[in-house]
Amino acid sequence: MRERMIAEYLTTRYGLPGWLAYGGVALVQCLILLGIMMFAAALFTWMERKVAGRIQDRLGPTRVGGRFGWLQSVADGIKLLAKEDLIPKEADAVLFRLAPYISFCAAFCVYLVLPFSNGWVAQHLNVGVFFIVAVAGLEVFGVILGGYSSGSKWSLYGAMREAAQVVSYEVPLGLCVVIPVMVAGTLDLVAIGNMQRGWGVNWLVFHNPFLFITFFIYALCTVASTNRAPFDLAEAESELVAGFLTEYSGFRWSVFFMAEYGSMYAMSGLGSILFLGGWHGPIPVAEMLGLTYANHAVLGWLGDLLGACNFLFKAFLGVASMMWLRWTLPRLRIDQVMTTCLKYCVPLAAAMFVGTMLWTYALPGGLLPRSTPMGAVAEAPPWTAPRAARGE
Amino acid sequence: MINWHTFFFMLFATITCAFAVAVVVSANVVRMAVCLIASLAAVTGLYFLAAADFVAAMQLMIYVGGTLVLLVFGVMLTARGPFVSMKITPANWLMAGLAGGALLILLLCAAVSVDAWKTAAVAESAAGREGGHTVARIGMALLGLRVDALEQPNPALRGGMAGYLLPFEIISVHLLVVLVGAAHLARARRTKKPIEPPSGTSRAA
Amino acid sequence: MPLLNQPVSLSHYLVVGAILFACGILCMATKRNAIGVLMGVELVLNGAAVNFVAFSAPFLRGDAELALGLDGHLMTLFVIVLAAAEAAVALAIALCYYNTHATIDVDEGDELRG
Amino acid sequence: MELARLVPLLLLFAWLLPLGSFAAIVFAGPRMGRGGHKAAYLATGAIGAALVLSLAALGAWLWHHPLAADSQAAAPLSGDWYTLAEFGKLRLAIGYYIDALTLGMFVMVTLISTCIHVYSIGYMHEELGEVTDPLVRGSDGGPLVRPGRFPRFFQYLSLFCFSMLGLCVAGNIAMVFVFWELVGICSYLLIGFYIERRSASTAANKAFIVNRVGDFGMIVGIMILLGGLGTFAFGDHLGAGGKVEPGIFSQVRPASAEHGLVVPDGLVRMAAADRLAAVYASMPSADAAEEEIARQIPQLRRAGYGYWLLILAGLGIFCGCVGKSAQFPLHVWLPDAMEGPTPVSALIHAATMVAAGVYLVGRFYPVFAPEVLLVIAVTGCITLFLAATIAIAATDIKRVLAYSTVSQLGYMMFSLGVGGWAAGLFHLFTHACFKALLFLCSGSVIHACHTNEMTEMGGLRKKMPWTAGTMLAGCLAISGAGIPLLIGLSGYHSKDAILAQAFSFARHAPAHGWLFYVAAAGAAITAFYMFRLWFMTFAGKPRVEHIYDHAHESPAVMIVPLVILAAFAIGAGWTLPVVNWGLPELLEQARPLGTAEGFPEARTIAGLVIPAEHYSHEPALHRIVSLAAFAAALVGFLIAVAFYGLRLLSAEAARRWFAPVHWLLVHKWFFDELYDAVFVKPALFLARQAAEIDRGVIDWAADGSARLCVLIARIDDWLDRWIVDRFVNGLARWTWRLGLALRPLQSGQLRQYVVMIAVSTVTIFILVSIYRNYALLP
Repeated sequence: MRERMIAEYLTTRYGLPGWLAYGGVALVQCLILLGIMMFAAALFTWMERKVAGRIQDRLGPTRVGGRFGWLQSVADGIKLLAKEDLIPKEADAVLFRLAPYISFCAAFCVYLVLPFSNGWVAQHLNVGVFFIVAVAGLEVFGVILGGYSSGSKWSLYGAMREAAQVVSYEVPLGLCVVIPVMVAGTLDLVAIGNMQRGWGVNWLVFHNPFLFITFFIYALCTVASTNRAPFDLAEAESELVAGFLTEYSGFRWSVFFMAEYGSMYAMSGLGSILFLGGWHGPIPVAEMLGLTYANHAVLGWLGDLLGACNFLFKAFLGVASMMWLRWTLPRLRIDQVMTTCLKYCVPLAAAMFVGTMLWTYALPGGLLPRSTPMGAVAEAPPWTAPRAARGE
Repeated sequence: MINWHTFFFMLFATITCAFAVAVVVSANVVRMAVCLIASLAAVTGLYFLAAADFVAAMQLMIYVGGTLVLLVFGVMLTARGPFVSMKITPANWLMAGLAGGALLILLLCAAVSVDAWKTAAVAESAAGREGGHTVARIGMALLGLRVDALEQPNPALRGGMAGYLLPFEIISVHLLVVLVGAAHLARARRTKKPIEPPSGTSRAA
Repeated sequence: MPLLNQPVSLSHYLVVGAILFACGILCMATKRNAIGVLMGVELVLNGAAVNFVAFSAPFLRGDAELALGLDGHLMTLFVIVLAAAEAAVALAIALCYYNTHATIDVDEGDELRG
Repeated sequence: MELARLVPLLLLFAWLLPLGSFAAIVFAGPRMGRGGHKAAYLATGAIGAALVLSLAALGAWLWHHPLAADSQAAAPLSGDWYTLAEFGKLRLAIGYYIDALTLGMFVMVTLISTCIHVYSIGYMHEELGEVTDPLVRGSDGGPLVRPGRFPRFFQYLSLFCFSMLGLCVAGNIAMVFVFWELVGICSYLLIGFYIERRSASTAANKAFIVNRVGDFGMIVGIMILLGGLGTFAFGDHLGAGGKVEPGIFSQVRPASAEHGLVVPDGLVRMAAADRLAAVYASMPSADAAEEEIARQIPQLRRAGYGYWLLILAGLGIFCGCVGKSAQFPLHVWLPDAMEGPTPVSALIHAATMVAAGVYLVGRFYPVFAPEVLLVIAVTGCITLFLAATIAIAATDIKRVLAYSTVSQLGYMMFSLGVGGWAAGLFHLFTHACFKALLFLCSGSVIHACHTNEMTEMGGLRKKMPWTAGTMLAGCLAISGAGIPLLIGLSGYHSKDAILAQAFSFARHAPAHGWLFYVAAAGAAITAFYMFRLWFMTFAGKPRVEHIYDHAHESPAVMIVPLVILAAFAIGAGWTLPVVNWGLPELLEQARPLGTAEGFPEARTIAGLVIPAEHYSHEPALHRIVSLAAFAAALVGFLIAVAFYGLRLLSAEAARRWFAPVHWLLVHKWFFDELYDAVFVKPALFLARQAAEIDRGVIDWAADGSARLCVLIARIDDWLDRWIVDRFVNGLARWTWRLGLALRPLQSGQLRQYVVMIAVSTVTIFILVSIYRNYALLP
């Protein structure tokens, strides 16, 4: 919404043609998001290596760029760009080239509707939750096509595992997403985030015991649907060489990886909005300090900035725990993966759904007393108000 | 002044139609699948433009995310090697083309036959730009309550606005039956002698 | 570009729907691969769904009071959901067919011809 | 949560838990561990949880309505959980009507049932494996060997508890009736648990059929109430449009009449239907007629219209209670019900089945007219005396207890009848405790001796000290032992209250004073036969050596419930000194509106005044009655000691002296023989005649019509063969040829079909557009 205000300002004040103003603003926004994603991917690659190293009692990268090897990712990136661009003879060249970009686009599209703070969202969509789940599910196409078009049986096995696994895990994932949505009564991510304002007890994860359990099912399904260990059957290097990635190298390979980290971060972000209060911390610091739009627009903006830091930190914690999981647990077998999904996650999520339903029916309001935020109640920024209220 | 609604409509419509045609002409079934995905994903954009936000999200989630993954899965399970194409004779092409063309002409004639359909009521409506907020109303309609009946000025039409609880239930049960049936149909029959898989085919799953 | 300056009307959507529908029919009529036929079916269903959505939008047409409204959306939803069901069953049938015929060519499955 | 939501919710769960256990055992019982032994844990857990929930509900209730000495009746909670159906004014609902009585019943039923469940785990353990039933002949001539039915037993127990709790919580008569019948079914199933024994299945049938007789009266009562009052519900509830629709109680005792007994308008209208019809015929419009009728109704009521209907309704309801609570003359089923396993007897006698009748009389108390109460009192009085006398002569340990139950139920009914509402229900609670105890003790004895006959026992005190001790506590409690005017066991308090009220009644209505003396005599007899039982079983020398040698104390799982119940049998009647909390106070709080001041003189029976209960609390009166009751019990006890304890007198000699009386008592006053001659034999005779008619006349007609049918069928056969078949065959041939001609069209080519469909669609469109003269092109 804010971008439209900026674009209108540009057209009226400077007389820019509409397509240029809108297009320019959209481009800038895309670039910001892309930057976040790229940076996150680079950061996480480095972090993953450090985490893996520490967990395995090693040091991890140490040399490139100073003490902690913090330039390792950049070095890796340069190396990957410089690699030869291989396409196997047996491969279906067009699809082989296309596949990484499909994955990347799907992972990136999620950020379009993911709010980073109160109203800080590229496209405020009122079916945001569904959109994210739907688009995140598209990422699997890239993997499947990549595996299929490689013309290698390892790749094909990997792709088929991926297809089976992701399609199965979308069912419990969808159920887990629907449960907080049911409590919130809206699919609008900004609204869901804002309703958890106040102290930490207002977070949906503490709303009732069923939602508490649901959060952990959601976390499990997230790990599985982003193909991370212990659910990384699609790449399973000990069995399938490198799964669907076997024939990929160089830049295309890195695009796949950026997509993976991007979607990890996005799913963690979605989880933090749906369960962990989004951009609201456990203590309403912004309200305590008076950083609200009711006081001043700049103060409100600062409060939102604080919220964005909060959100980024929570999503970061989610990714970190995924890494922790990856380097701690051994890989499952494919039948165990399917069993976990169909025999445990789906029934459990369904039971939690029924439980939450009954809970909200019997005890409207949460388990813990709802705390009221300190001081003045933070007003939503003006551009999140309904259009009619703004007098348009 | 460019009408942005029209611009995006044209964009999505072009993608949709182009990839639909590509589905028809491509011989490789995997490419067909990719084209189909692109086409249907573009249809999602058309839905958003027509103020059907929930339908669009569902199309993206169920169709593109679910159904087509299933199709691709099926392709991989049944393909004899990656590049098998099954050609048909030009005569068959001619027959099919004639029939399809006749149908297309008929539909196009029907599409432009009503004057009221050719004039848009509102150049760029609020609903069209924001993607109307239909989620809650659709949810209530599926529970049998038509809140949008309050907005219908014509009492004759209001009478016909029934809830959708029964169809919803029927479809739910239908889906369950379908899932059970599909699982049963696709179950590997271990008792019979397995057919020798052709080389280059994987039947792992 | 005069085409881009005028607002979109219902007929535009119907034309897209018609093209999708015709492509679907053509696909069904020209593919020998069972999965290909299935894709044709999906195209046909989507053509119909586009029409439903278009008919339900009141701002696309001169006679806005005749718009389908939510009914069109719900029909589209049902089409989508049933298409998913149809795909699952059809795929199961295709796999079954493949298991018994060792091919996916629908022309081979004419045991029940007259 | 506020009380009005919390308590119904707690009771709902307490009520449904046994149902859940029942359902689980039905579907998965035999698979619950070896022989299904885990079913017992499930059922016990369910009823135990129900006990906890009931206690929580009672606690919440008492928190909001503390028992003060002058506590006014707390408003009962009434409402519906779920409305099953509405037919105009008639509502069928799963509703509740909760007051202190309901809560007390819940706690009592779940407490007793929990003890019995735990006890049954030990008592029924034989059913875990294969059971050899020496009383039944198998197909090979030896004793029957059958698979154990352990889960089934607990399944029935759960259903029984569910039914009884449903009956207690029910908010309308329809629901009461449903659970009433469910209780009957459960008793049928449990009495006939050893279905192979002919005596057991007969006893089950007997219990069920005798209950049907009572239920017939109950249906009549319900129909009168429904027809007259137009509602099933006890309490008021919000109807359509937020209007308060009065329930049965507030119609019979409207607040406008200060909760006095008033014949409701509906019953007056019913009784005076012909006069009102005349009014309708004479008035020009329906509204005017209604106005006129409304004006006339008070006159008609004064003239006595509808009063008989009210009495009849009360009698009908009471009739059901007579059947269920085994009152004279329908008491015959209860002693036979001893054929069930002993825990079942305890459950039926203490907590569930027979308590239901007394509870219902207590619940419907506001609806009863004084005449009905007199009938109740007389019935109760006869029952208590009759049963007590029979118990003297019985030798089967369980039968003695059974007749003592009948007698005690008679006391309760008697008490309710003479106006002692709180006293009667108080006795219901205390009796539940000590009767459950007594039955479980007897079960323990039977478990040890494998016989029911007291003449084969004796001296068991040394072998079974716990059982003997707890049973002694039970005997003392039922006899009303205590220190007069000070304190006593639970039975002392409740029986005292009953006799005090009876005495007060005798003073107010001297014409019916004999009732008090019979009741007092009954108290003496009670003490006598109870101690006769105890002495014959536990004291003296063993009568049959091998039984004595094999006797042993029961396992802990059976003893613990005994001890718990013994504690309640001793202390259930006490009122806590400082806070003044006790069962009488709880019941006083639950007293139905308008009954505290007694009933005015009856309309049809002169001199019948039901006095208010508080008259019986006057110290002067109470002192006399207390001493009299204690004296009566002491006399009975001393006689028992003389005959069976110290053997100063010979029972054998006494039997010879009173041979005719003994003969009468041993044959139970010949009720079974009487019913056999009056009802069973004629019914069998009629059945035989009907069978003859069936065979001779109806079968003959049926055979004849069958022969006629065969003849017609032959003709049909010819027609079918030579006319219809030829036509059909011709048609089939043509169809075949057509099919052959069209066969090539089905090529099996999918694509061809698609093309055909497309072409056909286009063709049809074009044809239609030509036909409708409708241009497709714009």
